[in-house]
Amino acid sequence: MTTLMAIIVLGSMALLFGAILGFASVKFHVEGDPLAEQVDALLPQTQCGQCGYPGCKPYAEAVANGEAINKCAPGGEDTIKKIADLMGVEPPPLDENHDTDNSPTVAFIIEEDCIGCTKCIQACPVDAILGTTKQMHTIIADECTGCDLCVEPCPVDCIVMIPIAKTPQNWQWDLNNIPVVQLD
Amino acid sequence: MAFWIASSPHNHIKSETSAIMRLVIYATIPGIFAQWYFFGWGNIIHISLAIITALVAEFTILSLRERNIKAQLFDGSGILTAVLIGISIPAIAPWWISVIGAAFAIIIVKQLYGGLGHNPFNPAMAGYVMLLISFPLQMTSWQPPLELMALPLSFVDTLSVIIGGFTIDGYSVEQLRTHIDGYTMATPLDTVKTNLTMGLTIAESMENPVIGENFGLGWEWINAGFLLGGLFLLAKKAISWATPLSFLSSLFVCSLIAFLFSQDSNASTMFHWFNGACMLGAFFILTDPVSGATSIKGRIVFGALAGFLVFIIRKYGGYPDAVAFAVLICNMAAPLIDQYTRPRTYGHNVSSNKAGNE
Amino acid sequence: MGSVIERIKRGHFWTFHGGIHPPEQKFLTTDKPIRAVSIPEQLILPLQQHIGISADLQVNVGDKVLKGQALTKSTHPMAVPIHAPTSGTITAIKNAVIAHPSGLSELCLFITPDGEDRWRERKICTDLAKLTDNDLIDKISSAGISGMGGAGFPTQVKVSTHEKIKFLIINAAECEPYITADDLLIREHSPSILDGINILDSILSPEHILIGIEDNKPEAIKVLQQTTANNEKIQVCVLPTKYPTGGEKQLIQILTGQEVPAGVLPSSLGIVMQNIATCFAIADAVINDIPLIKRVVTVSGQALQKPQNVWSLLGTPVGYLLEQCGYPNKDKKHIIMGGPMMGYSLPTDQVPVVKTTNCILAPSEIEISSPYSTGTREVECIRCGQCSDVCPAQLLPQELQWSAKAKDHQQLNKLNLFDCIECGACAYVCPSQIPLVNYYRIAKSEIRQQTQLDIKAEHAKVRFEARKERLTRDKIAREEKQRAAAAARKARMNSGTTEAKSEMSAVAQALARVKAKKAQTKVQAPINQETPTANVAQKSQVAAAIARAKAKKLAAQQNIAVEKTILVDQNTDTSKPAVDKKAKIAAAVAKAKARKFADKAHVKNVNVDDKPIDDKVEQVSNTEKTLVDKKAKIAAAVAKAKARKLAEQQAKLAATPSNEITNEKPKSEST
Amino acid sequence: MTDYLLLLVGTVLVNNFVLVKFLGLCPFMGVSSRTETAIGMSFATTFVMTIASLLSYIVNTYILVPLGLEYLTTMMFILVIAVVVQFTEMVVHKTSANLYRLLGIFLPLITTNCAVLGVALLNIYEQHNFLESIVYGFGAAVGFSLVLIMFSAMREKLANADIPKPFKGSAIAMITAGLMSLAFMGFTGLVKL
Repeated sequence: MTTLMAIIVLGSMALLFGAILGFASVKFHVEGDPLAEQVDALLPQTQCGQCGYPGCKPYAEAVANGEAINKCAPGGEDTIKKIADLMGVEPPPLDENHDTDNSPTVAFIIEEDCIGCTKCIQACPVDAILGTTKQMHTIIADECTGCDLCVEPCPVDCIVMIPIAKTPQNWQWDLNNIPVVQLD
Repeated sequence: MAFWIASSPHNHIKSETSAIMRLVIYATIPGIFAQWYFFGWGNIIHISLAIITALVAEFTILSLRERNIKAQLFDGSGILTAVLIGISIPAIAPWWISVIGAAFAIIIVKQLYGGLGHNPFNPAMAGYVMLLISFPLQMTSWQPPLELMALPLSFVDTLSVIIGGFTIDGYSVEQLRTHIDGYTMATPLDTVKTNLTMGLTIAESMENPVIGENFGLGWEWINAGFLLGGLFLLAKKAISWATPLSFLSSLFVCSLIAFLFSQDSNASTMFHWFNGACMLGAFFILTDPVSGATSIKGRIVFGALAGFLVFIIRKYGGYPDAVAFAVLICNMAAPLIDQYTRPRTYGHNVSSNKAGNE
Repeated sequence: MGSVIERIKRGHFWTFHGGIHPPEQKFLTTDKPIRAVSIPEQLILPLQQHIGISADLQVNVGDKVLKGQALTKSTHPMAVPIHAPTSGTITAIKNAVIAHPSGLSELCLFITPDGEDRWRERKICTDLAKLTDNDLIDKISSAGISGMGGAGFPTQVKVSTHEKIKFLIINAAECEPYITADDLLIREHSPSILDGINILDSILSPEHILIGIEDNKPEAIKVLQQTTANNEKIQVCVLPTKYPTGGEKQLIQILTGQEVPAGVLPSSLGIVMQNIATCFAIADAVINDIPLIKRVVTVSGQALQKPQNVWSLLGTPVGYLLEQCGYPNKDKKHIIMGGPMMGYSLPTDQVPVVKTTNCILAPSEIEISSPYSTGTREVECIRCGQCSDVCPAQLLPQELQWSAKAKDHQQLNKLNLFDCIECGACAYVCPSQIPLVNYYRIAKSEIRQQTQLDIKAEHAKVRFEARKERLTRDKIAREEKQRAAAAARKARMNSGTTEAKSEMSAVAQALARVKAKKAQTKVQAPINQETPTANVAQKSQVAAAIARAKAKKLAAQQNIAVEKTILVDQNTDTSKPAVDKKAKIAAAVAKAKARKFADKAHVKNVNVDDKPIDDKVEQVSNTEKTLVDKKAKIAAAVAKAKARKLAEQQAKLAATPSNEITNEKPKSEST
Repeated sequence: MTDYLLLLVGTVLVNNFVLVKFLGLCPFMGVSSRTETAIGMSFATTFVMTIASLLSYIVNTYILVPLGLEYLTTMMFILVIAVVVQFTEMVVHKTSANLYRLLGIFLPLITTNCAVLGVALLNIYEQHNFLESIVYGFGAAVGFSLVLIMFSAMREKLANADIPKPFKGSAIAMITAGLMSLAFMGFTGLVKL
């Protein structure tokens, strides 16, 4: 009898609570997955695809669904740390398949060699290459994300990645590395 | 030909952290002198023991961490911690009390957090609290002031008690603590607390010989000594005025309210000021910048909270004195206080035409 | 507002939070008059000497310029022109170390003076009343005047504000230790300064003019008071000496009690501030038509035998001035441009004096032992709070330092890092001797860069999305078109007209042809490698192209003159464009191949591959060969021109891979 | 009234759930790396604890005891707590997506926060009446929140400290919690009930 009683009591309570929760889940329903958006905001948007996804957004979605957070090579350690903070996990080291050197670069077409094949234009994820068939191409340096996706398709290897030059405007107060000019 | 590259500003006031620490150590001298005068050699022996332990402990950790030993070992902060521990423990406590206390303070509370500047808790007080909780008997074995002692206590006797537990003549700590009249002595704070639970009024407690003429035989002078040292530090601008001021006024206000409320069950404000570790706490411990609050406003809150806690624990708590606990709790609260007491930056939230149109 | 003036008249001022009293050391130079130094052998003029952008170059190497002649010009308000400080020849326009803490190089004009110091034509203005405000602003603008106190904000931007101005504040505080340039300027040229102030007065028409000066310059104060005695509008405000009184925001707070809200210019409060040396420059420019070509520079420090204020032409190398003031030739030099609190040390003494240079400091080691150069004296912060006590911006330097070390940008922004004016008061008092300001500067530049990157990332994202959208749109459009075409075809087929039938048959025929072709190729496959005529033609074309490329390289090596190719050009007029392009492609392909091969060092393979082609080239008729030669020459010329362009571009982009390319040319030759 | 006040102070300080009773250590360690998060967690936990102690009292007094089913208390309480937590989670998710993200896994884990179940069970054990149960639950939650927020502010500072490598992260957090516990010993005997 008591066993039956216990079952009835537990059962009815469970039913009651279930009903409350069911009601609440309808009432407080939330749309969308803000996490992917937030991850996407942290990614460098080079759209380089080194993570194995076609662009930053897909990778962000994958991260939101549990993909490893250490696959963004252009973002490097900083980005990993930020995503780790966002996700509330310990930041892992950068995926070992990637170079750790993520100093910013910009693509440059050696125009002398360009044969106007447009292959790089198709590869560029941000439309930063100007040119048309049989005309030499050039890169809009300001738009280039340095993803180096255009380097591979070039049949004549006329695209090189060059590091962004240091100027007084972007100098980072690196006092210890000032070249002391010796004149005498 | 070589050119020096340096960051501005190129000139410097040429002050040093270690100089400040040295100054603070010097400022403890009047208080220590009073302690020696009233309670004998015990504390000085403990201070030396603690200093040696602290230096050894610090040296070990620094060499393990491959740090700049010379600079960090003698920056004065470790020695100051040891001095404060030596001052605060009972004079005839066994030698291992100060050794354990100093080692705990330096290794766990200071160096595990990364050394000077990183420790969230005041090492000396954390060490003291640890000792108090772990070794309550030894840590409450306060001896009476020398003039009330039934037995004489020379330097050799003190040394012998600290190391072996007995004087040269074979008296134990318990016997040393016994009054001429035959009962065991306690500190004035302790006495008042115990008497209150026994139903005696404050006025009756004040008759007790340990209280002496004013607020506590010897203790009042020790506190006066630390007050003197503290004022010296204030004059030298080695410590900020905000913390001691707000601590002492907070304690004053709390005890005054209670005293006015019921004179029989509450000790006077000056009794609170000049007993226990009050002045030591106000000028030497709460002013520790590392574990305290930063801004002036923050320091005022910090000191006031400490004063309130000292009063509450002294009055209602299970422990006779509360400075160490209050300090630790305030240390815990300091980062939070800092977060909420940031000064208004120039040009932010300017009340428009604040001065122009008055 | 009356109350502010009343207060000031009573000699009561507000105060700012914090501040320090470093040793002033002004006695070194304060008792000597400003000395005129001779013209140096060479002047180095950076194109940009102020905050903003540099103006466009107007001269070329080899040009003779006259004193005061404008060397750059621009209509942009943030671009300030520079002028020739003396007459002479422009010997070079190249990158040189500029007056910047980074010690990096930027474009500079090198002028070798001819010693005649000949002026361009000048129009000396005798009657100021004739000039309108716009004329005045134009004159200020074309004289290249930017703030001479340190920051170098273009003056014409400041004076052409549309706000209603209540206070014009003339900054003569000169709160940095050692510097006495303004002090001496006031003492020697106060009438001119007054003229400058009057000009500003007529442009801005402020209600009051306040001259803020620290009380450690009694003689200058006396002179100022005498000069301005007749002018009711001008108040000389003698302020207690405290660093950094001369900071714009601090001086405003002291004089008016108002705080400039963060991220807002003082003009929004109705306040404009000008440095007193700028006033002098304005007077000189407007009245005497002398552009900003010289300034007073305090050359001080105990390492010098004769520290003194000097009239220095802009562009004078620092080393020259130091020499004039008796700088001993030491092994280790420590030269600071600016004062000891905010100046920066120079990596070479060839840095020129620019518009913002108010001081050159050569301290002895006892004076300034430069503890931060080695960094060994820095110990951990003990949070003593002395830094926040002295911070004029009421920041929390030690918390900023923690966050800067941890690179917590969010927290740094929350703590208002960007309100730091880098005055150095915190680092000056820090008992742990932490170079706080340097931490802030690094953090600031990192945050700025991060913001740039974020903007760029956002931009890239937009472009990426746009591209994706375009691609899908194209795809859909293509599909749509195909579908429409298919539908149309189908409809026509179904309609049963002859036209449709013929089309159908055409489709059928096409299909049949394709089938046939397939069959054919299958059959031909084995013999394909022999000599299918079409293929041969194609191959020989490619081969010809490659040969052309080779010839071109040869030509390039032999350095055939361009004129020749032009001759050839005329001969082969009609075929030129096609040939040109072909040759280009060929050259590129060849080069790429060569590079690849060189990289892989598969020399043998190359030979095997190249030989048959070469053989085939032989078969090409002689006439064509000569033509090919000519074509190759053209190609070479074009290539050369491009290389030049490339070099130029790469010079701009700094690090060049061009070495790599040129190095590989001979390699490809050897194959 | 005084009794309730003393009970409240006693639960917050003297018998602090985290530092004296060592309950609820999981979220204490887990959600204390940022003050912002800690404050959010505190509110959520306070809400859950108060409601859970209220509900569990009702369930116990009016359902289990009359039916003689006291042996079901633990099971029943877990049910109650789970529902309250789930409910809270939905509300937080709806009202503050940011807080929801910050709290992450720790929000549903309030269910397994032993402090919550502890409050419910201790209420019965100490035979608190209805009001006392609520005060006790609330007090426990306030105590939890107090130390959690202080701890998080400390940890934010510790994050930048030069801590020896082996002690980085949780290790030093544990030591800090231990020292905090030492400090809270000072309140011993403050309230004599």
